[in-house]
Amino acid sequence: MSDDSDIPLEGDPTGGVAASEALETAAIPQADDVGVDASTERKQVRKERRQLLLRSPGFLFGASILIIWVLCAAVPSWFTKWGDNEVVRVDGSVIPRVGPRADAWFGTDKIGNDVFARIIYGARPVLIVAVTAAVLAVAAGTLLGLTVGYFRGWVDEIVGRIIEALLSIPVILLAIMVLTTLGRSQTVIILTIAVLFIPVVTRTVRSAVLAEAQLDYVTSAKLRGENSLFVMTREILPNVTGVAVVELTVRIGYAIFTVATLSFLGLNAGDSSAADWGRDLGKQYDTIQAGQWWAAIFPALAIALLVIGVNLVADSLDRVNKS
Amino acid sequence: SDDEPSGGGGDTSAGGTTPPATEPAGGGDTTPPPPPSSGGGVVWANQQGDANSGLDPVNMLDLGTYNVCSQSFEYLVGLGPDGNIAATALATDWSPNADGSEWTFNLRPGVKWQDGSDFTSADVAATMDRLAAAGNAGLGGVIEEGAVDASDPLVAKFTLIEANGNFPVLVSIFNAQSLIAPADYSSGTTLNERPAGTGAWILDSFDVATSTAKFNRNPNWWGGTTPLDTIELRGFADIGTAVTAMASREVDGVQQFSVIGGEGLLNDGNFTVLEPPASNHRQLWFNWQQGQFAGDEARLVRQAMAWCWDREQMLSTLFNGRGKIANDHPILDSLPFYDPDIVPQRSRDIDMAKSLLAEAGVDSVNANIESGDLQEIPQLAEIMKQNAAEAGINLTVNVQSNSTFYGDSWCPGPSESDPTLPCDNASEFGIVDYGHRPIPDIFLGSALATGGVWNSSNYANDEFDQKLSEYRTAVDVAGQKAAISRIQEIVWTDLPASYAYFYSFLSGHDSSVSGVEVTSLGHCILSGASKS
Amino acid sequence: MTVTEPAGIADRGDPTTAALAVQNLELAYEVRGVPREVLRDVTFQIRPGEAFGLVGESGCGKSTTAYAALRYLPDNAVVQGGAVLANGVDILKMSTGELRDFRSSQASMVYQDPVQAMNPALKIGRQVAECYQILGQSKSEAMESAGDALRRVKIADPVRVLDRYPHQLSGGMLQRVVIAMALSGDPKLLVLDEPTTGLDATVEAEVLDLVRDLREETNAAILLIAHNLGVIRSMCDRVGVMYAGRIVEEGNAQVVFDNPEHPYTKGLLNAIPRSGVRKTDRALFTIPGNLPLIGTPLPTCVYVDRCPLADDLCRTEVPPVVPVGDGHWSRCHHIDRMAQIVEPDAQITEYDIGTDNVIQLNGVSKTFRQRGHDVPALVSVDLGFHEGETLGLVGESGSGKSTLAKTLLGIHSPDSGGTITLRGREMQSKATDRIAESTRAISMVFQNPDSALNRMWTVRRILKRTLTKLTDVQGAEADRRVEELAEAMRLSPRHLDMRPRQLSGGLKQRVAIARAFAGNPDVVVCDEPTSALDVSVQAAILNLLANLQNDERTSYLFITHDIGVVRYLADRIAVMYLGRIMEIGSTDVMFSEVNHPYTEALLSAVPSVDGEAENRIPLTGEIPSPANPPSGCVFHTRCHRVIEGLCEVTEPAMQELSPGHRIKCHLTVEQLSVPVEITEAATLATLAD
Amino acid sequence: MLRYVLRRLALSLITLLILIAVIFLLTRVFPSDPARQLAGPFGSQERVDQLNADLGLKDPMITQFGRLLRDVVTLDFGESYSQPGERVLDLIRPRLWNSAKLVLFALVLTLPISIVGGIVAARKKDTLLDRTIVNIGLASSSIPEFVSGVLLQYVIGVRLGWLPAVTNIPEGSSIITELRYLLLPALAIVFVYFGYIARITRAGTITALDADYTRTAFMKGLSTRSVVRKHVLRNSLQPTVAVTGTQIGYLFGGLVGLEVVFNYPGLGLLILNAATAPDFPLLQAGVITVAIIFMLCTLGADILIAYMNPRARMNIKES
Ligand SMILES: Nc1ncnc2c1ncn2[C@@H]1O[C@H](COP(=O)(O)OP(=O)(O)OP(=O)(O)O)[C@@H](O)[C@H]1O
Ligand SMILES: Nc1ncnc2c1ncn2[C@@H]1O[C@H](COP(=O)(O)OP(=O)(O)OP(=O)(O)O)[C@@H](O)[C@H]1O
Ligand SMILES: [Mg+2]
Ligand SMILES: [Mg+2]
Repeated sequence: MSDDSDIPLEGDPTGGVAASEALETAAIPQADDVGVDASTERKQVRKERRQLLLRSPGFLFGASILIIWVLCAAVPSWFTKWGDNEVVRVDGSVIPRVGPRADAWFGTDKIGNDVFARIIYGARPVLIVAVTAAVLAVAAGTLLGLTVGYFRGWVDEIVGRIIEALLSIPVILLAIMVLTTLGRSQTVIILTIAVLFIPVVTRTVRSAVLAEAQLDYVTSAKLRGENSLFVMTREILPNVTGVAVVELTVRIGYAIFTVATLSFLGLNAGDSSAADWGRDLGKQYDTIQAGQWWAAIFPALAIALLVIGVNLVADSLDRVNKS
Repeated sequence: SDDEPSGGGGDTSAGGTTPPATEPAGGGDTTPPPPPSSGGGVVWANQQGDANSGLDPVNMLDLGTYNVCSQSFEYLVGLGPDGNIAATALATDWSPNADGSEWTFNLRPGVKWQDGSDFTSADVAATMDRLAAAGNAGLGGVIEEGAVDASDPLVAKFTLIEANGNFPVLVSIFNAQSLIAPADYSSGTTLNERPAGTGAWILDSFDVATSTAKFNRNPNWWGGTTPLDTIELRGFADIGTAVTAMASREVDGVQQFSVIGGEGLLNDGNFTVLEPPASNHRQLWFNWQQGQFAGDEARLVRQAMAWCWDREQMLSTLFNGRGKIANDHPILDSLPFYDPDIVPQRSRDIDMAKSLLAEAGVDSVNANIESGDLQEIPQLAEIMKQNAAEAGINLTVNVQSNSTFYGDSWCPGPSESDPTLPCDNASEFGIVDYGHRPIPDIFLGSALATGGVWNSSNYANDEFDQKLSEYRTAVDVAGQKAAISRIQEIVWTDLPASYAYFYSFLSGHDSSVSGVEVTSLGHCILSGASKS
Repeated sequence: MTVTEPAGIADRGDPTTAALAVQNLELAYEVRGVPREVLRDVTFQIRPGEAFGLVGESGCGKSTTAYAALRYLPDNAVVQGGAVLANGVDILKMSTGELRDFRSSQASMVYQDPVQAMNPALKIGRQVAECYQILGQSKSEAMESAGDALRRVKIADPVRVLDRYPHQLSGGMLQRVVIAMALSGDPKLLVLDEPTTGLDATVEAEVLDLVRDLREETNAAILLIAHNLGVIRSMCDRVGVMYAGRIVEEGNAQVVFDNPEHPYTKGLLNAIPRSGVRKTDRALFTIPGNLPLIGTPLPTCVYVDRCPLADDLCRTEVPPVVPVGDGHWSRCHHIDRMAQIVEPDAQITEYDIGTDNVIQLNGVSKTFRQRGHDVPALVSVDLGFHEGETLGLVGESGSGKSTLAKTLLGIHSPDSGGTITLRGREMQSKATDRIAESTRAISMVFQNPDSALNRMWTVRRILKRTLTKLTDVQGAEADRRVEELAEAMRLSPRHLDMRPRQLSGGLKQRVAIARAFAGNPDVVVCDEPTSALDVSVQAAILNLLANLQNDERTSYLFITHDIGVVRYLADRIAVMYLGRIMEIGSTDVMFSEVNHPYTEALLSAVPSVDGEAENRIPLTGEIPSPANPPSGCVFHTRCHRVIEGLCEVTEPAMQELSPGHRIKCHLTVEQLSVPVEITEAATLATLAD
Repeated sequence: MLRYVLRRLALSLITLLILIAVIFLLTRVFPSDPARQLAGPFGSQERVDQLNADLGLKDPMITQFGRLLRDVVTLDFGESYSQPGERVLDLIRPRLWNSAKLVLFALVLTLPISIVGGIVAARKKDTLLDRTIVNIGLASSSIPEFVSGVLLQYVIGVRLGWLPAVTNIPEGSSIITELRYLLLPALAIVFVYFGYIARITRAGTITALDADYTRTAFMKGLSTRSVVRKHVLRNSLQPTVAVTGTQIGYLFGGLVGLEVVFNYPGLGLLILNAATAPDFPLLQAGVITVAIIFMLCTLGADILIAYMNPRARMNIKES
């Protein structure tokens, strides 16, 4: 499709979230001459939304997963007595490559680290990188989308072409190119992912802005002599933040996906011995074939669980947003 | 995986027991008549070759390519049944002049190139010139271009730059690049461009993408008829997948595997493990020239670190114990000139480490361990990190792609101003791999001697150089031992690099295959193999 | 809630012979797990050949009734009781197969928005032919029949149309196609749910003519739903007035509209400007409050909250069905008190219109560039507004009304050459370049208040921002002004802290008007400000506009499709066609003297609730594309008074018929006074390429 | 229609041009020195200079860019740096073919089940079945393909031993054998795309089912089946086609992780290796190949959509 439809163009399985759902005709009570207080009114709407969320099993499940991972990232020591770089010793001797057992719930890896501890400690890097990158991408993409969507014209045309060009290459390939070019530090990785996500965010926000800019309140603002900055940031922006928030959750999911892939390919930064799901999976997956599945399968499951959690939350938010 | 440092030629006496000089070399019939052809073919899991060098024998650097090229090309000096050098290849016998500065090799008569032309000493001369020009690690400083007198087609007479008692090893299978190629084969030509060796196998096809080579029997091979009709060396980017392929018998043999991930094979009753003698090790180098580990001042820090290593843990974790503990020098204890008493064995002693640090006036050390992503090295680095942590030494593991590692961290290139620093700006601390050599000359000469091409420590010690030279020119074990003993001591004390273990090279095949010989440099000699 | 069968209903005979008999239908929509009542005890019958109209405010359940009549209900609909009989068979009990047969051969439906009703991916031919294939015809036979069907709905070139995709046809044409499909099975029942909403009055008239003709031809029973009471009156034999899911009055359409016997019906009728009433005559009648939400329990009279006659009886007892003769009945306790509901008095008798032009447009043209060619949407328009005057602007869709408004506002910049002056001083063409004074002087009320108000802003913020931006009033003073403004718009202070979403359509439009007046403008442009609103709300808005104008002496440029509205509100009327003003004159003159042939046709197209049936002058063919307007007089291709050899060659100049009344036509007053002969010749819809 | 295709093609070419410029800029700011890379660490400076001259690496940027464009047009990217003597195109061709095999196989598996799944979910909207399909889809498509690849490899390949755990396909194997080898990685792709495509299809179908024209069709007296077949699908599958078009493009180059896991010599792995080598001609050519394939696939999808929906032919201006 060549128009600005909301069809996601990149390899973004979570993009489907944004696909149109039939709108539920939820009658929002309107106050006319009936005496309803405005603020209770709004609270009511919010409360209904919250209840809708809390009643959705998908949201509850996703949110619980997220809470657990966030806790792991914040205070890993609550969950495990082993450090991420500490080999499990039983009676003083190391026990590398043993399967799940009482003193190592998820078994131990190639050098005898506790896989469970690695999983717990691995939540932090992926969350930090993915969330930061997604936030940056959404912030920048929203600004860019706002600008080009509002001004249109040749800038839009050019930016649109560049976006389309960038979107025609899988993010992971571009990331590989950039990271091998610029070297891999945490900052470079975060910025790379952020920059590579900007086109999608821009496109999403831009089409939302295009729809908004056609509305008469924008015309009205221009007619009373508001400058462009005001119209963009005060009039339009608040109306596209909903879109941006959903986009943010979706992007976080996809950023985790990307971070994990890059780590898996060994393209991540920092101490290579630090716990990191993608890298641990990359380091250990060759042992699967010798039947030592635990050191690879648990990080794989951790990645899967986290992305599922984020996507369930994103999906529920999107649904509630639309209803 | 790249195996750059292991690419150099070996030196001298195989296994250390053989006197360096002449060897009884039966005329042209050292090869036993092959068993009656059973026909068929085998598929071998081979390390995917480094695409950078292609199948160029002179420039190859990895085990995968060694194995492919050595199926078609042959060495002057081959592999004996005891794992040492023997006249099983193109030279039937060899002898030095009195002071060991000239070596005369008699060539096997009747050997033909696969394209039909005769093999002569001109081919040997041309190959040696190419090796000299390319700066072959084994032959560098030993011969120059034009070193071979080829006036007699069946005699190759080498004139060395200086006397060398171990010269035949340098033109043997233990100097992997010294494969003899035709005279008109220029440097950069690859086997798949011009498949013309003297060996048992003729290259049929080579798939660059997968690095898979297929060979057919050479019907005119001087060694007779191979039992097998064809062989295929299938490229695997990764040892893990090769092991899987072996475990599920998608292949008949595997060039190399590691203990980690290879337990399945080690416990497989229908799998024959081949474990050739090996001085494989990891050199944990410190930059002697710059950085926090440089020079005499940091000796105590380096020693403190060496006292941290839990060598037992490394060997048992990384190799299931298949290997030997090393004592911070690269001399294997089975060598005849090894001196067991000169320095005490280092083992994990955190108190010692701490007191050394205190003595050095250092309260904390923060450093990177640079390493390539090769075999167990990343795990080794992690163990080192953990071992050192207790002594207050914070190491950060930095695993890079191999090309980045070798190019940027290990040996970024010679210093423009100071030719004695061939690896200027090497990282201050890192792990590099050294493959098997029958003698430690490369480990000493290239990696530690002043100006050595792989001297990532940028180590420069006149006494060391002096002792090395004494060792090289020594004509008997006593002389060699006198020099080596001091070298052991110097390296143990100075610690331009730490050495924690020697590990075994593991190769193997399905038990239905027999007659396979392997070297610790990855050669799988299949000319005598058959499959039942 | 059981209701005794009212005598008036019993009159109508046997439900088993009715084409459609809806009996005591109770229906609810399940929303968030709760069934919410929508239809309450709906009962009516349509005899074969009869046309029954259903009217009522938006959301009262008309469409739901229509869908129930064909059992096409959304998944969340729950029929809680009653029956829907078609020829005596309860369609609610039919099997799927029977239902399919019923739909293919007995009943059909036509609804609003023909563009959406056609599958965009398939050619017209295939879609029409499909109806005949269902009836058992072969592919080629069906295609033949499809051609005939299009001919039947008076499409001039059926063969070409069959080969078109829906997006290549105009709305009017598509609605004909939809009707053709509906007629394929010679249905005995035809349900039309607002079939002409969204179409131009001229096109609407044609489509209605067509339906009328077809009805005679087929003798099908018709259930017609329309917002426009005039349409119902001109089309239907009987009408049912629905409120909150209940029919509150039913009877002969003319009788009901002339003598409504339910307060709601009366309210609806009084709310529309009719019988030539002007703002100077009286204010419009308004119905206070809103339709209750679906699911609201309404145990007594459903209309009680908004009824001027409501008393305790109404709040405690369900009103009975009161027959008032001849099948006309009403559900009201107080039929006897109907006369108490009187039309409001004139609030303003004297409109003070200045003589100076506040704003003057001279030779203003606007040409859009689109896909490489020019689209002249405005051609040399001269127009002036007097102080305190309402200038009504009418014309078919696409005639350039909005373009004119936007050009005036500076949203579009006009072609060079023309000038727009504010009190004699020329204004910059772009709004952003205009000085503050010009910006303040002109403001706008948009058609759709949902779009016009920022959803995220509170009403207070919307008003305050405009106020502080356009005037010197700041700070606490501004807050006070905002409250005054709100009060003037009859918004309560409570509303100020709400966001638009929480307001009803009417309230939103009041906010929009308040905003337009915040800067104390000289001219307010109103582009169809009430067309998205129900008549009851529209009346309130029109009253408000009229009052404001009187207080503030503001000029309006009032764009509308509704002739009744423009006649009520406007002091002068300008008629546009293809970007040109074809006629302009004071409202009185426009409706009493001869008109431009185009105006003549436009006016005759409007069905009136008052039933003053006039000869309709058909406006054949489609409006030409402004990109290549016809030569000579641009209207000559559709003109019923065209002078061969002159009109297609020479563009007429503006001629002044009487002071202030000008037309762009070659004809003289005498020629224009000759009544046109309406030939019965079928008006064919042609494909304009 | 022809005009539409031509216009659409022109737009693609512009996009491609921009993309080539982006790739060019990216590869030109690589900090390493290609000539040194080629000459090897011990190569002489003369040789490095010679290479610089031969490869034109010191020419003005614009000249180099022009050369790259010429290379794209002639489909000749010269020799690989990392594998001297090999034409880049010859390196890419077999990889392209491998990727194509895997992608097509995966699509053949994915499309039918996900489209049917999506339609069923839409028809049974808000039932347990619908929610099951949607949630399974959401979960499975959340998992990166190399993760599901590893899981499948372990469970099916290693544990159960039903299928080969790696894709070292013996040369000259029959189609069946080849597909057997490709089945595991293909299943990993199915995992990711089932949910994705099913959700898109579901949304499209719900929109189409709710559309007025569907109501028209029902009112004609058509059975649910014919309504769905004749009226709904044609419209509801348009997003599916669009998404499939773009996804094919991504699958050709974006499966790096999966190709690593299964040791499958596809384009992604080639590009990864070219980037780490680094081998500019190969890298550029590889990425441009992926881009061209992407363009072709989206072009194909757009043409298909234009065929399905005549209105889409008019909308090109908006893109
Ligand atoms: N599927 C549905 N679920 C819930 N509520 C619905 C549904 N369809 C319609 N409604 C509500 O039911 C009420 C009656 O709707 P209906 O469409 O019958 O009204 P109407 O009289 O046709 O209005 P209009 O004149 O605007 O077309 C409205 O309040 C509407 O919002
Ligand atoms: N931005 C634009 N670009 C190109 N053409 C336009 C533009 N805006 C309007 N037009 C064209 O100008 C003509 C007049 O449009 P305009 O919106 O002024 O009509 P209108 O009388 O307001 O119609 P309606 O009653 O439907 O609102 C139409 O043919 C329209 O297609
Ligand atoms: Mg309706
Ligand atoms: Mg308009």
